Order: sequence, then C-alpha cells, then structure tokens
Amino acid sequence: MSDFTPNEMMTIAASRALRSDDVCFVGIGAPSAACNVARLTHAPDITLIYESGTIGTAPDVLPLSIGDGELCETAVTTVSVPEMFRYWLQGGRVTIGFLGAAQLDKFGNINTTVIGDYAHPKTRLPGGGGAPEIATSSQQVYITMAQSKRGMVEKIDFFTSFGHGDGGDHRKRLGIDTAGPTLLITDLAIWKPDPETREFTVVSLHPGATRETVQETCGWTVKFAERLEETPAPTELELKTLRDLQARTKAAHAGTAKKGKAA
Amino acid sequence: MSDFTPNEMMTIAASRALRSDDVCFVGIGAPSAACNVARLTHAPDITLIYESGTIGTAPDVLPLSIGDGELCETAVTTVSVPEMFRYWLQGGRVTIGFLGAAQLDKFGNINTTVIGDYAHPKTRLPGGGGAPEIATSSQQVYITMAQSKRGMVEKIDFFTSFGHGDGGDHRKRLGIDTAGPTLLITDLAIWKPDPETREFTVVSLHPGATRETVQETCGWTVKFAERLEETPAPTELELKTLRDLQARTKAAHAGTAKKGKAA
Amino acid sequence: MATFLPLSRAVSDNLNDGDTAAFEGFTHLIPTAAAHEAIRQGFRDLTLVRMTPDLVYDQMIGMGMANKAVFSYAGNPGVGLLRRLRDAVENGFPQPLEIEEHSHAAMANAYEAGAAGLPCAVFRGYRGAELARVNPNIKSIVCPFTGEKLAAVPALRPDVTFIHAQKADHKGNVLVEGIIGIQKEAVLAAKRAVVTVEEVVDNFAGIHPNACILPSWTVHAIAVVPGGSHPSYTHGYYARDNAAYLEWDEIASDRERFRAWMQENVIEKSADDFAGRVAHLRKAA
Amino acid sequence: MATFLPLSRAVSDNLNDGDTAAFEGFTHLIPTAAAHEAIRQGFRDLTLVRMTPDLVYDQMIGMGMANKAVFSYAGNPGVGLLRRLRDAVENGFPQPLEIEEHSHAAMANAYEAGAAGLPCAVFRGYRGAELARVNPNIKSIVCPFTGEKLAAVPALRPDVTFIHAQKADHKGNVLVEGIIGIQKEAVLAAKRAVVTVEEVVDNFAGIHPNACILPSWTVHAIAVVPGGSHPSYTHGYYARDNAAYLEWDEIASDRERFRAWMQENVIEKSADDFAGRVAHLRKAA
Repeated sequence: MSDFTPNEMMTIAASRALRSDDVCFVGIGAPSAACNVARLTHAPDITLIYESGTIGTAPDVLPLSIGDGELCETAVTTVSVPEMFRYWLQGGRVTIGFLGAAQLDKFGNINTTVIGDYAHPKTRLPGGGGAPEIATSSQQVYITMAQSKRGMVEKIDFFTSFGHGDGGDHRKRLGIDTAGPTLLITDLAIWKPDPETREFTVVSLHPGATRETVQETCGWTVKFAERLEETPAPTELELKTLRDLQARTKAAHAGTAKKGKAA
Repeated sequence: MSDFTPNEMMTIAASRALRSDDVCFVGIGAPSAACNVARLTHAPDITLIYESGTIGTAPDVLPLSIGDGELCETAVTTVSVPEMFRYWLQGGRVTIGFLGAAQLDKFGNINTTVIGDYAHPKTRLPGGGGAPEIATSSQQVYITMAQSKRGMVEKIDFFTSFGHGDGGDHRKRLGIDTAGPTLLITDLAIWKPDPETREFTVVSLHPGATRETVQETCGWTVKFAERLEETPAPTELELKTLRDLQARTKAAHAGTAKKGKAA
Repeated sequence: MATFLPLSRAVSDNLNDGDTAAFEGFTHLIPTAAAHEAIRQGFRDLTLVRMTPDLVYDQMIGMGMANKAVFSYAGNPGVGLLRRLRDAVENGFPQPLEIEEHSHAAMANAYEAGAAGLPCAVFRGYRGAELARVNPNIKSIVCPFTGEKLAAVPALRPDVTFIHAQKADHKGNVLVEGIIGIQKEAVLAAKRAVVTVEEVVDNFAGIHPNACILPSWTVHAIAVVPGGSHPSYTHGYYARDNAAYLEWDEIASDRERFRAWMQENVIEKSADDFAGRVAHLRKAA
Repeated sequence: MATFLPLSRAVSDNLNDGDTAAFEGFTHLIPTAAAHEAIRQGFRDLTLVRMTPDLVYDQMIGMGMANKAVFSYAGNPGVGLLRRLRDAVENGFPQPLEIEEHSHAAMANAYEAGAAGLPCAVFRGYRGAELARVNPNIKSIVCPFTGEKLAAVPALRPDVTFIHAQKADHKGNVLVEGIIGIQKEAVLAAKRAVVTVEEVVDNFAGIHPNACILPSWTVHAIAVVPGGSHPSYTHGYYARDNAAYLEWDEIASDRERFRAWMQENVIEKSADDFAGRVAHLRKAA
C-alpha cells in the first residue's frame, strides 16, 4: 500500500460511510470527493444530489462549484432550485446531508456565517446557503473537516445550522425529528455522538494519529470511546480512485484556462 | 350575410370581447370556441391557457377536454398543474377568466356544484374544478351561457364561485381586489354589471332578440340599459371561422372512432 | 428502488383494503389498466383521491369499492356527469359515498405540499366560495407580514399513488411528458407509488435535461402495460378515444348495463387487452 | 410583450436608482453582461437580491452601487469569500452595506411565493438556526391542522430581475435549460424582467414540451449578448471559466487593484466584448 495524506484518509473514511441506497445532498470540497469515491468504488448506485438541482449525477471530474455543467449533463434529471429544496430536501428524501464547517462544536453545531458578533463581524464568512435546512431535513448529517483549534471550538460564534444544540434531546425538544449529526470524519479520526449526551466521541483513530494529536488540534476536551479502533488504511483501489479523480479534475479545469493565465 | 344561430351569435359576441394582449384561462365549450375564434380572426396573438398546464396553445380543432393532446402539441410551453394554479393563475397573470355556469344569479355568482342541498343534493353536478380561484384571481371574469329560467335564477343553490356576492362592494369587503364578472354573454344579449349595484344589465340585444325573449328566459327581473344597442350580426369571416373550426373539430374527433362505433 | 412486476402483482403488493389511493392523471395518462386491475382484485373501503375523478373512479365507485372520494371536479371530461358517482351521492347506491370536495387550486397545492413534506398547503383561494363552509378541511392562516388571510388545506399523503407514464429505463427511472398534470407530486406525496408504462428503454440518452423524470428510488413498482391509459391517451403513443367517453355516458346511466359492461370489459379481461384497444388510435397520436 | 433592445437600452429602460434588483443565476447562466452594463451606467442605492451573490455583486458592491444585499450564500463559488462584500460589511467600504440574510431554502421559497403572487412563503426551515434571531423578516405560522410551527418569510418581489438564457425565438419567448436554478421564479416574481440571450432563433420547434420557457409576455426586454454570462457558463454554448473565478480572489483582495481592474475590464468595455471572452471556452461546453 502506498503512502497517503491525512486528507486522503479523511475523504476515503467518509466515502466508506456511504451506501448504494443512500441519497446524498453533497457540498463542495471533501464531501464531493468522498461521495464520488464511494460511487466509483463500493456504492455504484448511490444518488448524489447537488443543491443546484441535479439529481443522480455522476461526474467524471469533481465540480469546482455546486452548479458545474457536468453535474447536469450526467444527472438523471435536473430540477429547479425551489423544487430541490421543497420536494427533495424538505420532502425527507435525502438520507445523508454532507456538511463542512468553518467552526464546529462538540455537539455538531456549525458556524459558516461570521467570526465575531453578527452585526459587527470580525470576519464575514459566506453564510449558510443550504445548510440550515440540510441539517434538519436530511435523515442524517455527516460532517467532514480537517482538525484545528480554530475550527473545532468549545463555543461557536453563530449557530448557522443546528446539530444537537446543547446535547441530549435538544433536537427533539425543538420538534426536529431527524437524527442530525451522526458522524464526524476528520483528517485524524472518526467521531460518533454519545448515545446519551450526543457529544462527539472519537471511535477510531486514523493510522498514525494518536489521542494526543487529536486533542492538540481540537478546541474542546476530547472524549474517546472505551474501545478505540484504528481506521483501516486506504486500500490501493480507494487511493487510486481518489487520486485518479483528482488528476482528471485538475486536467479538466486547467483545460478551460487561457494560455498564459493561471488556472 | 348568412343565417346564424343564437349559439353562434353568443360565441362570436364573446370572441369580440377578447384582444391580442389578453391572457385567457379557457374552459371547455362555448368559452373555448370563442377564444379560438378570436385567435383566428382579430386577436392572433392572444394567449390561451387551459388548466391542464398548456400555455399559449393554438389548437387547429377544438379540444373535447381541457387536456387534449393538441393543446400541448401547439403550446408555447406545458407546465405542471400546481405551477399552473400558483404561478399563472394565482400570480395574477390571467387577464380574462372564462366561466360557464349551471346556475347563475344577477350578480354573477355561479353554481356548478349541486342542485338542492349540498349534503342531500337533488342533482350532484361535477363541481367547481378551477372556477373558485379563476373567479377571484383572474383580472376580469367573462361568463357565457345560453339563457334559461332554470339556469339564470334569483338565488343559486350553492356559491361555487363568487361573482359580486350581494352586489355593490361585496368583493372589496371580502378583500378580493380583482374586478370579477365584467361581462355576461348569452345567446340573446350582452350584459354588463351596473357600476354601482353590480347587477348584470342588458346593454346590447343580439339580432332578433327582444326585451321580452330575454325576460322570458331569465329567472330574475331583467334590468335594461337606457341606451340599448343591437349586437352587430356575425360577419362572414367570423361565421366562416367558427363553422370551419367546428367542422374540423367534428371530423377530427370522428377520426379516432372505431368503425361501427358511435363517435 | 423500483421493481418491474406484472401489473397484478404490482397492484396486490401495493394496494390494501381501506387504503387512501390516488389513481392520478389530468385527462392525459389516466392509469386505467391499474384501476381495472384493482377492480378485478376486489378491494374494499378505499378512499379515492383525485383532482378529476373520471371513468375509472365512476367504475370503482359503481362497483362498491369506495367509502369516500376526495376530488375537485367529478365530471366525464368533455361529456358531462359521472352517473355512478351521482348514484352513490344522491341515492347511496351501491353504498353511501362520503365526499371531501375541493377546488383544483386546493388539490394541486395539497399534493404539492404532500410532495414537499409539509403538513398543509397555503394559497390564496376559496374567497367567497361556499366549499369553505361545507368542508371542515378548509381553514385559513394569516400572513405574519401583511395580515392577509390565506386558505389552508391539509397536505395530501395517499397510501399509494398509481400513474401511467410513457416509459421507464431499465434502471426503473420513469419519464412523463406532455401534459404532466399532477403526477410527479402525486407520486412524491404517496407512501408507495406504482407506475404503468408503455415501454421500457435502455436509457434516456438525449432526453431534455429538465424533462419530468421520477428517479427509480421514488417508485415502488413498474408494470409494462401498452395502451394502459385507454380511453385516455399517451402523448407520443396513441390518441384519446373520444368515442369511449361518449359511450360511457350511456353505459353508466343504467345500473344493469353498467354491471354487464364491467363484467365483460373489466372482470373477464386482463392488462394484456389494453394494447388492442389503442391499435386504431396509434396513427392519430 | 418582450422588446428586443441593445443591452444599454434594456438596462436604462428597466433599472432605476433605488430599485430592488435581482441579477439571478445559480452558478450557471449568471447575467454578467447585464450587471456590467448597470455598473457602466452608474446606478446607486440599489437593494441587490440574489441567492448566491458572486463576482458581479462583489463588483457592484465594490463600486458603491448598493445600500443593501439580500442573499443566502455570499461566496466565490468553489473558491472562497467575496472580498469586496466583506470589506463593505466589515469596514463600511466604500459605503456601509445593510444585509438581510436567509438560507437557500428560504430564498427559493420566497422567490416561489413572489412568482405565485403570495405575500409570504411557508416552509419547514430555520429550526434551531440563529438567522431567525438576527433577521426580523423570519417569522412563523402554525399549521391549523397539526399545530406544527412552520417558518414564514416575505415573498421576494424585485422591481426588476435580470437573467441570462440560451435563446429567444423571434416572438420573444425565452428558453432556459440545464441548471435552471431560480430563474423562472425570479422573472415571474419581478415587476419587470430583462433577459440577455446567446442567440435568437426562428422558433423552438422540436423542443421538449416541458422545457422551461418564459412566454414573451412575461419578459420586458431581450438583449442578444453572446458570451453574456462569462465567467459563468451557458449550457450548450461554452464552459465555465474556472480560472477567472480563481483570479478574482486576488483582484478583489486589494481595493486599488479592484478599481483598476474594473476600469479596464468593465468601465472601458461594452457588451460586445463578451463574445471574445468565451471563444476559448466554446469547445469545452
């Protein structure tokens, strides 16, 4: 088996959590790569939905935006954005909503809106986009992000999308009947919510990661499962699939650049 | 000029009330014939909408149902039924809603639901279909029907769709901001609502019709305008257009019948 | 994930006595073959939902299969009344029929809300209309921004929806085109969906990207029944059998004649008979 | 009824200082040429509405044309942040920018409600989300049947909407295909609509019956601008210029560099320059 980077491990671990009968609402970046690696390996019939309206898409290269042309060209069908959010997301048809985060807390609450105060932000981030409803209308939410103390914090500055709130049955108390964040995959570990408190707990360390490296790159005091597993390293097939996909992506996107301009 | 029937006069008089920039929500029967005669004569750019979802249709023959294939084949576009009722009717884009009636009162209220009591009807009619919202969301409503004492009554058995209610500003009091019934065209006369009371008033008698024949075939005491006009008889072109349309329609619909079966 | 089944199996697997069932089609693509199969299998106590109940609901009601009908226009399209439905409402024959009556706008919005997973539909409707007095399922909400009173009706969520469509690909994705009516919403609003199709093709290559396609995983069973919407029509395949609609007006006007016709044309027939019924209509499509 | 006009006239006839304007496009079909024309004409005090304000709104905000932005995702798609928008929000440069921020679901529903002539949109949203605390235009209603609390936002009704589309026929009907986004709703929700198209064709014969077509009478002006959505793309015509999106991140990061780029690439250019910008992208479409 070849060497691999923590980011590759993250993407591949996330891809393993997906099944052929899943219907995934896919965000750009690591979620998109993970979903497409799953499709190209063990989950050929997985349905990938991008919020631009493409349903059942099978891109040969990773899109740079959620509305790239190839998403439409390879989709089973492409619907309007209101239909996407009404019939497909709100209709409860999405099994896995895949979210990234600028800031994440231990209960899976996410901030992608502002750093600092909302009215007078230190940093204005892009905002929630589809996330507030992806987080509550998808049957489950998977989160992927690279670990850092700046990103994984004790207290997020803004609740862009709701995870388990203050933990426990907080979702239920708000009348939210979906499962919420059930999986967090970082570049170092696999985390699952504690069945009672809903606090994310490390259940598996990626090869090379340790309790110490996980704690050093996380802003809250990390809980570890009693039986801590080691994430199986990427297989040759997984790694080749991911790298080929990324190489095709790079070549395709460079191909649209004008000569002499940076792509 | 040839002879013509009262029904032909009714259809042609209705067609004259339509303009090229009208957007008509068309019902089956006399409204459909009137709209298509208008399109084939003085209003070539009129937009005809049938509630099955066809927008800007131009059928060569009259449809037997509101969802005939030719309506779709000749349409600018065909949309879903929810979109039809939400974006196109409720959106306020229809200038003329064309309605028929089983029972009509002098304020343009219409019953197509039941004769007798709703819970224990003497005759169960088909019901309102699109009419309740056509009557209130169209900018104006035109009504066509052949006169009869059974059809034009002092008091309708059921308010399927609202015209001017009890008259006067009743629409306004209900918060309905569209004009409602502004024209009634029967086989004998053209009627318009009185500007104050909103009671339908005869403004023009068709050739051969008299105050007496109008009153004899109407269940309420008829008001006549001070200056009563005579409806111009159908022109050769109008009559030929209508009759050709009806002949094409008959031939086309007979053409789908099996040999030996009645069409 | 859609399974390809013979129609008899598709119906028996997905319809139960007491179900709320929608056999949808707006003039075009009426799922007659599926309704006839349901009649042959003799289901009881159904709540039948449809914007435009026509011949097939007249037939099911006349056969005593329905306790209740939810509808917005109960006519024989282009012809007149539905005589078996009238007999049930006016005379309780062959059994009483409860009705829940709406406008088209309300039904369309209610299916849309069902597809959208909402508990109710909100629209501007029923203003001055008396249905709001006789139907307790018509309520209102107030816009929190303008204070306008808007109509509200419960979302429609049938136990099972049957539709007819042009074609499926062999993965089980379903294409509906032409007058698409309320079919997509009726399928997405339902707990289970059964589709009859004219044919199965390898794939939908070349189809318009925004065509109305129901992905395989939104459909439970697909049965191939050429001609399955007769006497309605299938855009691109065969024309509407207008004569049959006119003929129905006579058949349904008499209780005995109705039973005899049903025996001969439905009970003793099968889904395989539909192809022959549209043979003379194919040129006209 | 749509009138064919040069883009400069289509913009000057339909956009006014102080308008609420939407230049819509969801990654695909972004009406860049129309936005650049608006920049050249120097409108002020605009309220800019869009689900995904991207480069063109970054440009308009950076040029001091907007008082307010209504949006749900203010990013450079696939790249990162919008640096001119950030500068306005964080530092009030070149002028303060009021923001009304929603989720995508809310904006999509709000446009839909605008197209449907409703005062507000009702959906299941914002549960547990903090935008509901900071945006007074997020309220709720209670379902009269189930008691469920649902989110409500005001309908969007722009004074004018600009979109880019594939083609018009010479009657002025407009065809949009591929990722159709929110364009139909944004046009139907607006008081006036302006469309730039790649080309004009005789008619849409052979097009799918359920393709997304805006009838001529729903559009006020059409301007033919080949390449008019660059650096976005037009399905069937040319590919997305991904390099330009990456490049923008650098340009917009510096106030001076931004002004210089705008001067050279927008102020001193015209709608005719767009065709050349997509020449190298046509093969890839």
